[in-house]
Amino acid sequence: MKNLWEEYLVKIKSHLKTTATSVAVILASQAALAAGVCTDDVRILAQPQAGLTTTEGFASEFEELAGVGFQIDYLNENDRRAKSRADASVIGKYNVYYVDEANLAQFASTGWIAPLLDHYPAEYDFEDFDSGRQTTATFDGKVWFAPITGGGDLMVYRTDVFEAAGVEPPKTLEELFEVVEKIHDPENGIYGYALRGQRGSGANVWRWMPYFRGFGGEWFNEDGTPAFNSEAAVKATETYLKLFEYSPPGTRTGSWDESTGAFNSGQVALIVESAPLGGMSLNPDNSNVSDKVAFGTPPAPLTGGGYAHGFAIGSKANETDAERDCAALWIAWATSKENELRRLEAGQSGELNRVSVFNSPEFAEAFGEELPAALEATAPFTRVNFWQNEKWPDLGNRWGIILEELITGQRTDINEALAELEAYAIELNSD
Amino acid sequence: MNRRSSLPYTFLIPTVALLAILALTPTIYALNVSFTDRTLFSSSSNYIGFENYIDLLSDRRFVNSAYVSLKWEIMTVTTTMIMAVGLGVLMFECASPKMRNLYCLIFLIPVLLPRVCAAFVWKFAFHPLYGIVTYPYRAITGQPLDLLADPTTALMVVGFVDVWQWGFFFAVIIVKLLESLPPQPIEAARLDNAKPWQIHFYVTIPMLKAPLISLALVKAIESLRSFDLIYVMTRGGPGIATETLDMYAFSQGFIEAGKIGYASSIAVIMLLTTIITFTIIWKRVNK
Amino acid sequence: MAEIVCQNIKKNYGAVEVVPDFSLHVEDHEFIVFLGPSGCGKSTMLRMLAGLEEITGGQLMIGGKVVNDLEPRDRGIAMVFQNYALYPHMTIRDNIAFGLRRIKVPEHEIKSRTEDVTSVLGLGPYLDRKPTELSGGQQQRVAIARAMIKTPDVFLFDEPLSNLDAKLRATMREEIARLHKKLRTTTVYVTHDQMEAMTLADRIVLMKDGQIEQVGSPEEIYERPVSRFVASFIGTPAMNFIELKVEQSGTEWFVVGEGVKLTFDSSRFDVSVGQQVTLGVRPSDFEAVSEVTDRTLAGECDLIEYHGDQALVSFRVGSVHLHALVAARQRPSEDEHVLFQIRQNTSHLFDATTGRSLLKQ
Amino acid sequence: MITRFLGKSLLVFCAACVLVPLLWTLMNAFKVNADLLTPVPQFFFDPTFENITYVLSRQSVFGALYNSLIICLSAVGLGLVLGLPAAYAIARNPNRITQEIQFFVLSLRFLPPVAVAIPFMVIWLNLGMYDTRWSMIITYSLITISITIWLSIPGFQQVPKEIEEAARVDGYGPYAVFAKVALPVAMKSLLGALAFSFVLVWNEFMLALMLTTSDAKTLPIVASEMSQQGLNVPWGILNAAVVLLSIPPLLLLGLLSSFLNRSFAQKNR
Repeated sequence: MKNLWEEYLVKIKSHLKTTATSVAVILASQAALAAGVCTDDVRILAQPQAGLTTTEGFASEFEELAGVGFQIDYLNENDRRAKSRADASVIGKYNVYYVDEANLAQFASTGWIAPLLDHYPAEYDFEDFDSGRQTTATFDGKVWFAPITGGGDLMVYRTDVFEAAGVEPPKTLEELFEVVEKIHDPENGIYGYALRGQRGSGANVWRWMPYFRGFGGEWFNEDGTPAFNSEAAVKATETYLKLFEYSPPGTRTGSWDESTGAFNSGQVALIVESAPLGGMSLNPDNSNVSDKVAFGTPPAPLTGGGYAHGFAIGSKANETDAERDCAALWIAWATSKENELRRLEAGQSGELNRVSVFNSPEFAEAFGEELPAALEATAPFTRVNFWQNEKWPDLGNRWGIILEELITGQRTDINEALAELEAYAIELNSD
Repeated sequence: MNRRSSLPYTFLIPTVALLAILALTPTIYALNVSFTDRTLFSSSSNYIGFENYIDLLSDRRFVNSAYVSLKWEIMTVTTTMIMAVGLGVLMFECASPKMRNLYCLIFLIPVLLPRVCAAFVWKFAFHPLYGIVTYPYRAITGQPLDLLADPTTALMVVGFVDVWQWGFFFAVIIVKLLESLPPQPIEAARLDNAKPWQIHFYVTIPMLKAPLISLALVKAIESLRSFDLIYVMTRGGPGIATETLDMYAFSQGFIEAGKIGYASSIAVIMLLTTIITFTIIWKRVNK
Repeated sequence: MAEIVCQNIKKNYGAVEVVPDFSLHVEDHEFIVFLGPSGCGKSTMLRMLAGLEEITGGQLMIGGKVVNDLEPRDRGIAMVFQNYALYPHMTIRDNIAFGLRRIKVPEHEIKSRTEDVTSVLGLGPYLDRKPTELSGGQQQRVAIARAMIKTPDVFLFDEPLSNLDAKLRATMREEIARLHKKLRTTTVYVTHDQMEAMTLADRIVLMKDGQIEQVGSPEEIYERPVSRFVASFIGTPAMNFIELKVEQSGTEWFVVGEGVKLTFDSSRFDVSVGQQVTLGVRPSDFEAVSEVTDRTLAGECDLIEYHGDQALVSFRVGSVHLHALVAARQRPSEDEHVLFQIRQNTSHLFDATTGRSLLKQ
Repeated sequence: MITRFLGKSLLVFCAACVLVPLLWTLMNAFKVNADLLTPVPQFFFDPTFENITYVLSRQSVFGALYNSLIICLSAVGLGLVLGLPAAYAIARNPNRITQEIQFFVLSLRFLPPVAVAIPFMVIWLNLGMYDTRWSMIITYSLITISITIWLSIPGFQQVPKEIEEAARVDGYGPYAVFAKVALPVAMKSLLGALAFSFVLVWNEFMLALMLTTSDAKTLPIVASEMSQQGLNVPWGILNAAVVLLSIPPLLLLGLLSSFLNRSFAQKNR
């Protein structure tokens, strides 16, 4: 008898157990349904950003929110551009792509990415992003990505060097030349200015474009014929090459890393670079000159190179609306105000994009009054300098190589160089 | 071996068949794609005949990269061989057998390093501002030294890293070859009062002619694999000063334009040139 | 135990004929030695017996069974190689047992048989060593043990002693002889060393250019060589040869040449007058005499090799150099005029053109 | 005497040329950027394990390490399974056909990597196998099989023929002779050949760069990506990655050195 009883009890217990688990499963899936509709881990192809590393540290938060994890694969800028194109067009492995101002046109017009706002959860408040970045994220009247980084150009200079030389921050290019000439002193390890020489539509061409546009240059006429082989381009190139005489070694084949690195290590007196440099130069972990920098707007007539990088929903990997909702949820979470505040705390000022963060007391505490004011002051100068077209990367990269040859002295004839680029543009447009 | 045995067939046929498939498929594929306008972004393409090849002829970057590749081959092969022979003889003459073994072990290290690593090590060592190699120059002149940004020296610096990897390795092989030579001719030359360098110049090196030629050939083949170093150190720059054929094909097929058809035509030209050249040389040398 | 029958065996490598036609009958228990200079095809022949070389033509029977197309393992043979061919990665024990393992002999039996064989060859202490830790003689013993343990019908030896030094060679030779006496296994033994052949063989097969020159007991081969080649190959110091011409005067038969006129017993030879012949005399068949007879050779001594109990006297007769072995005490001094007599009925005559022996059978 | 002293100094200098940059790199792996980016090289500094921990804690590094191991070991395994028998067959049957095969195998090394990479990229894309470990293993096996064959032939040729014949007389068939005698006897040379093929694919860069994005990404690719982590070139992290990536091939140093010794010692005979 006793044995029978025991058997019975065991049966009941196991029955209860299965019921309990199935209830739990149902509850959990409902929770997931409520939160998003994620069924698989979200895969993201991104470019390395310090702020993303911080975000990765809070992966469990997203897991709780969506019921799935995520995985970010990092590729450097050139490879990221190439491989995301290949993946978006043929494979479709990634739910989320990292796109930028330069390839947005291509990704949007080919349908490789889906419009973001159709899926973006309202509670994350897209309107909070800096308006410049919102504009950059817009193509063809639709918003395609949520920014992770971006901005315009900022002038950063060394107060100690300027005081010692008794000069004022330059307001125009003429003044810039005067100032640079005066403080350039390589014998004592101080270079007047720093530029980027490395090939690439986002490298040397990026820094050259403010001169080109500032002098009134245009890429193309209304009818699509190239217009850049102009006086403005010649003058911009001449100015750019002239300024390179004051730029520290390593920058002729270097890009952002080399020029900002030279500045932060205390070898450069003055630099006009993308806005994230501002915060970096104030951070003693990154900068040897954090206590002696000041900020200003780029000297006239330079335009600020408006740019923004961000996350967009991949079309191929997310065929259903539910999948797109999931990808959008990740994008919204990764670029949320909470995550931006975490980056701020970690000193990663380059990956901040929200107005509410810029205006927060934490921001003021970290960077004082001057930087936010300078950032605000640059906004009116910031423009889209490049040709907004899917063929821009190809054209920009070609000019990058030619420009690098000019900078390193492998060729000297600027007119001939521009003519070569023009021939290439005509060929490109004929395809 | 017993001729009736099936062993040679069962051991050779699957392997050779697999290798043939693995080698011929991409070759034929490359040939096929080189006649199309295939890009990385779509899987559809049209046959355009020899257009890619015709375009190549007027492409200044292609002509330049072919020239850079040729320079690279000649430069790395000759310097590697000169350094290897010199260092090999030096070890043979000046180091005791025990020390020689130690040196051999040390000199094997560079070639075992991943080329990506070697490239990074030296890229930082040649850094114009912080590099350890450029430090003496900076300390003396107070000027920075940016060799990788200078079109006249960039290729040499990259070539230096290549020679650093292979020259030491070949020196080890040459010491082993010298050790394997019969001692009588060297002793006879010594009895004739020949100086060490004379012994090596007139006796040992001529005796090693055949293996040295083979080594040079191996180096020439391995020099075709310059991509890793150039990719990490200069990416073909400054300008196009260090853009070799494989770097250019990579740029065309991948980074800049994704023109796989065009890149394939470069690859096909490289393939034909190297296979024909090396087959002729190899067969002639090994006759 | 088995007999071996070779019938018209041929071996070609492509167009090259190595063994044109080889026939031989080896009796059971017999110890046969293939002797000949290098390249005479003796090793090839042995390897065909072993099954390591394919037989191009003819028929090979071992133990009454045609084995032409059988694998070595199906022929009931065991082989000892010149360079020992021990498995370097195995211990001596495993080397010896390797063949038994394949046929799944129970481990305890392998053990007892290994011990038997190794105790015979005195290898007991080395069983757990690797071959490289043994001396050459010990290695060769292991190779023999490895062959013995299989209790084969036929033993094949391929120049087993030629990698050993002279002293060791003599010892091992003796050991092999004793082993054969004990086991009585049919044995084929290849060597280029006449001493080994003479001491070991029941019958010697003397080979030249892939063909059998002569088969016979050591005694027959030594005493009745069928050709000048055999005569020159066997015997140390080597036989003296003089080119002469046969002449007859009355009942006396002579061989005549430059400064030489010797009589011989014509009943022993098949010769005709005027025939060009080669006279063969072993150095030991010369005796020093003081008087000139019709069996003496006179010459100038120009070199004396002192061997201990004997001395080899080198002397010149006309333009020919000859050697005589004499008791050391009776040796002449150099540059002396010497006179040697050929012992009765010891000389050989060969046809000068064919080289065949003219001795009556 | 003076020339001898000069020669010895030159040798020491050469050894320094090899070792100093490497030790410098090792040192740099323990420096923060502020100690690294100094105009005067710093030999004394507070070591930090930040760089190493950062590298080791990266998911991508772990994934890549796993990929590298799986891909390289599988490719070397394929080289072993398919290459060694082929090398044996070539070594034991020297004739016109095997000579041609041997040359064909060698000529695979003439193929410019880019000429292999581009078509393979298209092929794997079309087959839906792009960026998978399988595609990498197959692609790399082209390298490992050919190198294994090429380097193992001498190893097998050095096995005395008589040993194999003894085994045949001992009753073993050709396959058993290969497995039980030829392989173990030639083992040391073969290990060297396999080690070489491992180092070759472990260090391979271009094919991996073009044929992988993330799932099958190998360690050299991740190391090269480290150069653009964040905004500054993280030289400390980069140096740490270089150190990490170089360890496995250097572990094989002894094996490869004895392989060289063996191959050249035999030529002397």
